[in-house]
Amino acid sequence: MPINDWFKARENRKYTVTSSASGDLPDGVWVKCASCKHTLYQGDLARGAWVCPHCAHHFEMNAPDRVALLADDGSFEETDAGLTSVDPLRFNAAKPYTESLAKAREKSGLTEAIITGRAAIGGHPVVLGAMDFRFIGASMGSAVGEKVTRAFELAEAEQRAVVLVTASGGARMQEGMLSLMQMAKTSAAAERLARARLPYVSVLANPTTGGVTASFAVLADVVLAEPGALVGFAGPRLVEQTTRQSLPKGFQTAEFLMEHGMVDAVVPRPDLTVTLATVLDYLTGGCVAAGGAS
Amino acid sequence: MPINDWFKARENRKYTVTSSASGDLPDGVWVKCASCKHTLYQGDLARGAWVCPHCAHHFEMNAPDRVALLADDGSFEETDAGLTSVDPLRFNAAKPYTESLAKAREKSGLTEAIITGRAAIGGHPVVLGAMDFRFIGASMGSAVGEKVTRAFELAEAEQRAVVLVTASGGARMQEGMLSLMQMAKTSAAAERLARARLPYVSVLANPTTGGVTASFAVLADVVLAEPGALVGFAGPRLVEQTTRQSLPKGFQTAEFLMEHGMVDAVVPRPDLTVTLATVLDYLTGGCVAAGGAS
Amino acid sequence: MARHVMDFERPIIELEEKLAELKRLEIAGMPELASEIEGLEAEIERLRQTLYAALSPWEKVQVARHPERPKTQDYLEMLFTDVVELHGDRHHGDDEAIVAALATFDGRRCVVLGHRKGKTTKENIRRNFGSPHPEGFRKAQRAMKLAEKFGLPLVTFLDTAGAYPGIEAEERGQAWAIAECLATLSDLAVPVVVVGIGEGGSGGALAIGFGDRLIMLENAYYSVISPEMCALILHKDASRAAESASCLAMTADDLVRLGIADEVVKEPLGGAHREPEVVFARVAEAISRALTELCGSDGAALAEKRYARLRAIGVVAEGE
Amino acid sequence: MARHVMDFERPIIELEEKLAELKRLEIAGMPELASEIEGLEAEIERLRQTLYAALSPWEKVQVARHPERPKTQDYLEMLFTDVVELHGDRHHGDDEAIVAALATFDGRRCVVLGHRKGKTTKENIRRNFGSPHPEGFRKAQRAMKLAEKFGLPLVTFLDTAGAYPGIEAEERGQAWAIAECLATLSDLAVPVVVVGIGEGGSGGALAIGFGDRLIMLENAYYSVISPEMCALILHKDASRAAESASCLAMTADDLVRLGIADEVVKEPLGGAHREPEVVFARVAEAISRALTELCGSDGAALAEKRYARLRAIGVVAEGE
Ligand SMILES: [Zn+2]
Ligand SMILES: [Zn+2]
Repeated sequence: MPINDWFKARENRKYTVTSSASGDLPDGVWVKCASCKHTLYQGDLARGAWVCPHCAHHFEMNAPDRVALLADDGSFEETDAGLTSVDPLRFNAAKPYTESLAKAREKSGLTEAIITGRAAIGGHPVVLGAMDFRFIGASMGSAVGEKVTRAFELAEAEQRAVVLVTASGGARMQEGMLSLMQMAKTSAAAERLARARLPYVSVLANPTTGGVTASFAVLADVVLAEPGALVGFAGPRLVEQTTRQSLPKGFQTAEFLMEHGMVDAVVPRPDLTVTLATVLDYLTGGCVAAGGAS
Repeated sequence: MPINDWFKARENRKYTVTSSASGDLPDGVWVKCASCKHTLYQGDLARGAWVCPHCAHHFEMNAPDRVALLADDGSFEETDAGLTSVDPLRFNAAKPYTESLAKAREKSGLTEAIITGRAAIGGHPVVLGAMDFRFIGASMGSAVGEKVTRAFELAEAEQRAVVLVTASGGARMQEGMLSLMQMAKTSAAAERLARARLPYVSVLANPTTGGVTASFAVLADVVLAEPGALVGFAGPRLVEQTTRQSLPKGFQTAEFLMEHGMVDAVVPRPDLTVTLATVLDYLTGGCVAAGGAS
Repeated sequence: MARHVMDFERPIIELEEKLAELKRLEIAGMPELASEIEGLEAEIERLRQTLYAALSPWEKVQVARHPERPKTQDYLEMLFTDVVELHGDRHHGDDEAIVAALATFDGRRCVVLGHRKGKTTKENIRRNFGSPHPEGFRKAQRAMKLAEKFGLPLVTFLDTAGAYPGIEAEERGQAWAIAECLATLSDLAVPVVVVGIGEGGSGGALAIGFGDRLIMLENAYYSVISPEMCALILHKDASRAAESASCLAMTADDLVRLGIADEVVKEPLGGAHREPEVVFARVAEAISRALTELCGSDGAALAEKRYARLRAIGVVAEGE
Repeated sequence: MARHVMDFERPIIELEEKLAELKRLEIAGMPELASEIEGLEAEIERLRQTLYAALSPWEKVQVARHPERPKTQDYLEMLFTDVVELHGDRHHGDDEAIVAALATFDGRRCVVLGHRKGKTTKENIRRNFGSPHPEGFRKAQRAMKLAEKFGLPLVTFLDTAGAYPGIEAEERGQAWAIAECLATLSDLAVPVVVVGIGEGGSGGALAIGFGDRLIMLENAYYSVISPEMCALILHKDASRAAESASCLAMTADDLVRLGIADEVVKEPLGGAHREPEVVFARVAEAISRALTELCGSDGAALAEKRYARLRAIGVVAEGE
């Protein structure tokens, strides 16, 4: 499923400032928590990993903040920073794709919807990736697919673990079938890392839907999710329209998915870094020479 | 789960003659079909693979008849015929186990609840096994477990496929934990055959419950079941008593299980031999050198 | 025969109806109509050439969705023998929207997968109009692994509007089921031949929709999103689907151009449903060629090549 | 403290109550009771030795089921650190009757599995009194594979009356889920240490209940069938469970004798619930020894040895 629901996702976002991204907010700006309605000083929020101190609502985080939160100090070394989307289909419906790209770059200060790089988490060498919803709903086109694929390949080459924080409206329709095929490509890369018995941990952040959920995001050895994150294949609006049923309470939240057996744990953001480090301790701390044939 | 339900299974049996076994019935005896109530000439029934010509009800079949039905003419060569149960626990509640064994042997003319041997099916070399419900409800004790395990090992040694026709009330409680452990032992043997990429096809006949279902019976590459066969873990009476709910229509029938995704196909007995032969054609007819790592 | 009429062929149908009427009148005693009839027939033929021979992407989508178009089960029946259907995902149910079978193609033992639409309303309800639930994908994954275990080539037929976006589908992990199919398929150590026969709707098609060869029927489509949904998102107006269809590069020819599909099987003028036998023969020939080329290879090499093939898909710029 | 009283310990409890009364009277001003109190205390101690030191199999079952008996979660908490619970089967749900976790034992990274009963009624309802559904076994199987993939030893704790015999459990393939656990566990290329801490009910226990070492608590049982069910089948009378318990060879000592269990961990007089700390220490010591012995081996060798071990279980005659 494509990004047909980032409208919905946008509605679900619980901040009220135009841009969600922490990086965008000059110190001194006030933000209203959409969950508890408290007005918060954005500087405090940023220092608190964008979790509301009153109700623990998890604001979305942009990719640079994510990297800063998770990577050991000074350990991050970006890879493929210059790899960007082009416009292979000369897509021009409603507005030219090139224009969307330019706008996304300007708005986010990023070259694409994902940042990847070498890093350490709790001392473990990893390849770390974080998606950024500000960049065309963090939809997956050729560039995102290529960067994710290279992240897996780099990890295999350097015997690192992979940690990916996802957030995405799905496939990037402006690249048509090239975009859909990135689902297969990234899944193939994840599968090869698995065969090499290297650890892969994913963190599903709000919102992760469509082609990203239905490919590399859920193929991790351990799948974590952030509290309240919307995670699914089809977005809630489409499900509602298709089935003409009202959705169950908490439908497609991280907690709902855990109850349905889909994620290993829902981890509050203040615990995320240490949880990742601990999980990596395990997945790299086996005492037995790999001998299974599976 | 042990043979706690062969009472129930016995009730479910749809013939009215004391002994179900075709071999027991002298030619000239009449049998009443419990499904359509037609009175049938047993000689006709036996020639028709024990399927009611009026309503297609599948009577139970004993192990020798099963072998005769499935193995290519003259191909069957029994293995481990002399392997029998002993009474390791000196089990003596209600009636001594040794007495049950003696009676079962006398009644069935068999040494144990399963016959195994080399055979050909549609020209394919197989190890064929058939269980016989007359023998203490075809419960699995050490001897059944050992014969099943040897069947898998023989197949691996001689590069044969395995075909097993199951019918069982479960584990043989008179052998206590030795009997429960046969579930692990037979499953381990099935797993080793799978690793050797040799085909295993099972046929679930009425009734297959308890420890046999929950071990080797369902670990086949292709799981077939006979129409109307009762197949499950816990027997229906236990489920009813535990849950105090009335059971859904057709609960635990082969058809019910297929609907719930558990068996590959429900195959009427007249088609069984050719279906097995065809499936074996496939599982031995690949064009590509095995290369996968799974 | 109440043939389903697609919007864009309405002018032809109208002329055909007029022609039929003229013919009735002629037979009824108006032989003077003969030349008019002849003229009309020529006109119809010209119109047909004009309309059918240059279908727009959106018109192709109509053809791909034509209810009389040959379906997975037709290919299974016409091209294969000794079919043994394998049911169920061993976890939850048997999804009739996807068929899995052991089937023999020209003496070659295969595993076949395909989206299965119904031919009647009743069938379509049972098969959810060919839109799978997670158990369908899990059945498919099981069949893939069986194929790999026993060295059987996999042939798949794509014909779905997409994976079903329902409540239960989400509850049972639609995304997880699709992702696991993708991972399994990507590394499967047997030949995988994919045939796009009708609709190729997004992740639901992709789950069984890539491999070592992708053969597309001329009017089949394969798209990241349905044109309607794309129009809804871009223009807030689903009726502008025709525009979206043109933008999405979703036709068979587009896919070849993008390096995703390997070949296009020509359809009879007007679509596969007009002369299904011709289509069966051509598809058989294409599958045969693909299997012959692939079946000699060793499994690991096939998987390696498949990865290289996937790896090359995508267009990016590399700055710095 | 409203301690749960088992039938067979009622005589002790009665004397203890009498003793308490005498002590109250003594304090209240009847010092002449001192010698009687002393005598009663000695009698209680003698009775305790007699009753507790030679429990019948059926009495052991009572102890194994004692609501205050230490449970899987207690061992997880007391013996392990850095616990990260892993939820869900990735298909249907998260069965609270089985816990799966990454956990560290004395610096050693492990995967832990265990049946999880509740301590309160509310907990017990959520955890279905420790009787798993198929999703519990599938979660367990997933955890086993994770352990194997990353070379982590597996430690499991058995405490279940059995797999749940319910309608939905059957619909979701209870037998299939258990069988797949058995197959996976049998060939798992990492050390597997099993600890029987309470009830070991049939297939539901076995699914996570065999490996390279089986450590049984003195009063834990492990049985092919519950004594009650066995009595119901044999005598049509569940109340004759004590007789069945004696026939089924289900105690820790029986299991060692039969070559199924490796060692018995002694419990404090009266049962593990009387001095849990002592039990934790002894179990820790046994696990530690087992892991130390096993963790040097290579995975394939472990699986091979495990097969040989299983292969040897069973007693048959070989005639002809
Ligand atoms: Zn708040
Ligand atoms: Zn009948």
